[in-house]
Amino acid sequence: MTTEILYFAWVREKIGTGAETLDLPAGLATVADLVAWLAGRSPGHAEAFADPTRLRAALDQNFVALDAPLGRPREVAIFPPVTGG
Amino acid sequence: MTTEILYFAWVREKIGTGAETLDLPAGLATVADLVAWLAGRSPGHAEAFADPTRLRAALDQNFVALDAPLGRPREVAIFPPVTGG
Amino acid sequence: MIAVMVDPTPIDIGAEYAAIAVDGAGGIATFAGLVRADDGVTALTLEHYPGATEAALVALAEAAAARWALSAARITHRVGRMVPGDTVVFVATAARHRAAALEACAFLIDRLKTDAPFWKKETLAGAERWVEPRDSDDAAAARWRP
Amino acid sequence: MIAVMVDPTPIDIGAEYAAIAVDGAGGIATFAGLVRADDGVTALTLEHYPGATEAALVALAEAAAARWALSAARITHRVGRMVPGDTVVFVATAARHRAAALEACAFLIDRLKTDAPFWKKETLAGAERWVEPRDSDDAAAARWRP
Repeated sequence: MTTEILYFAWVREKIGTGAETLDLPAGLATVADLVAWLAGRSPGHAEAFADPTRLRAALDQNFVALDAPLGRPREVAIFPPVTGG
Repeated sequence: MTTEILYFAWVREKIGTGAETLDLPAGLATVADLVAWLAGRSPGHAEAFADPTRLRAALDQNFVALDAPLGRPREVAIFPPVTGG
Repeated sequence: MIAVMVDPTPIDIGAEYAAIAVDGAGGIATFAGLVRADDGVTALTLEHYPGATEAALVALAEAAAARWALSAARITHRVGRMVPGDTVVFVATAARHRAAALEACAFLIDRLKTDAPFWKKETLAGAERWVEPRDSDDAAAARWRP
Repeated sequence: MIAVMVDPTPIDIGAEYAAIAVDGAGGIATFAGLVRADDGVTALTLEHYPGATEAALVALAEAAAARWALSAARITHRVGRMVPGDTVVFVATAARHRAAALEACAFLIDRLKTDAPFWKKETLAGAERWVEPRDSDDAAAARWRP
């Protein structure tokens, strides 16, 4: 099963793409584990994910803390804190 | 010296006019004294001024309590509590 | 920039909005009060005290501009006969930051209800009645006392 | 009646206003957030999370309608590139009574700043920078917690 990973704002810019479809390895217990794994994919990923305190995430469009269980989402989004309105 | 007396809302309707120019007698110390004197001018005035607690006033467009000193205003307005907006 | 108007012509929301959107404003708050058809009301007639009413609105707008950092404040109040759905009053505030615009707008409409000489008469079932002042308006105005 | 829209086209205030003025509303409160030219900002670019952003706005509007007695709530948020003076967001609430409309409008704009996925990038002196979240926005949103 593949997972759609979405990036927004400067996370997207540093990685160089807004979306990638990936086969996630077994053993990723939390969102933070996924972020750590993604950081190894490229220097851009590494830079985007260097400081996890600056990241927020959503699993299937539900906002979660980075220490939330990852489960088996179809869509994961990783992004900075929001600054809208 | 004459004084312009203005009436608004149901005070105006009961009296039958929105303005009258009057020579005020000596001895009216407060706005309430003026109201009591005006009440004697006609049955309409008497009805309009029957319950002074329902009246508000302005002297030269400054809102005052009925027990305020009358002084020698050029314009006195007598009206119900406001209900705008 | 303070502007007040009391006029029998219908309030043009588009024109009001264009007038408040001054350079530099980061936030614009507005409030419109409309005639409701409560209890079968078919018309509302507003009376004011020419001169004194406009002065009271200017004083309110100046108080708001002094208390909050406003770049503009407008109060436009209709008088005369209106029907349900018509806009009776339109208050607009502009400020660099949203909290100032929002609070000043609420202040102006609350205080306007108690501090400006307007009187409302309702027409219903062919009869007319003057609206009585409401305690809730006094309470709303009182919460802005310093 | 809840309506939310996230769109790159300029916000048409007149159309927004016409849409919120529903039968029976006694008060309409609105707030517009505009692009400011602070620090020489020449453009602002808004990004959102399609689907999730709209859902977050609907959830906010439903929360407001449940907490206050609203007859309608609208949130229209622009995305893409804007210049100073452009309207970024327009929030409008309609209710029978003014306090409900005013409070719900303030609630929506405060919570929208922290609860809806939008990201702002400023262009100034030819360079671009992502806007950092502000503590004051968190504080403004927190005051609505029950």
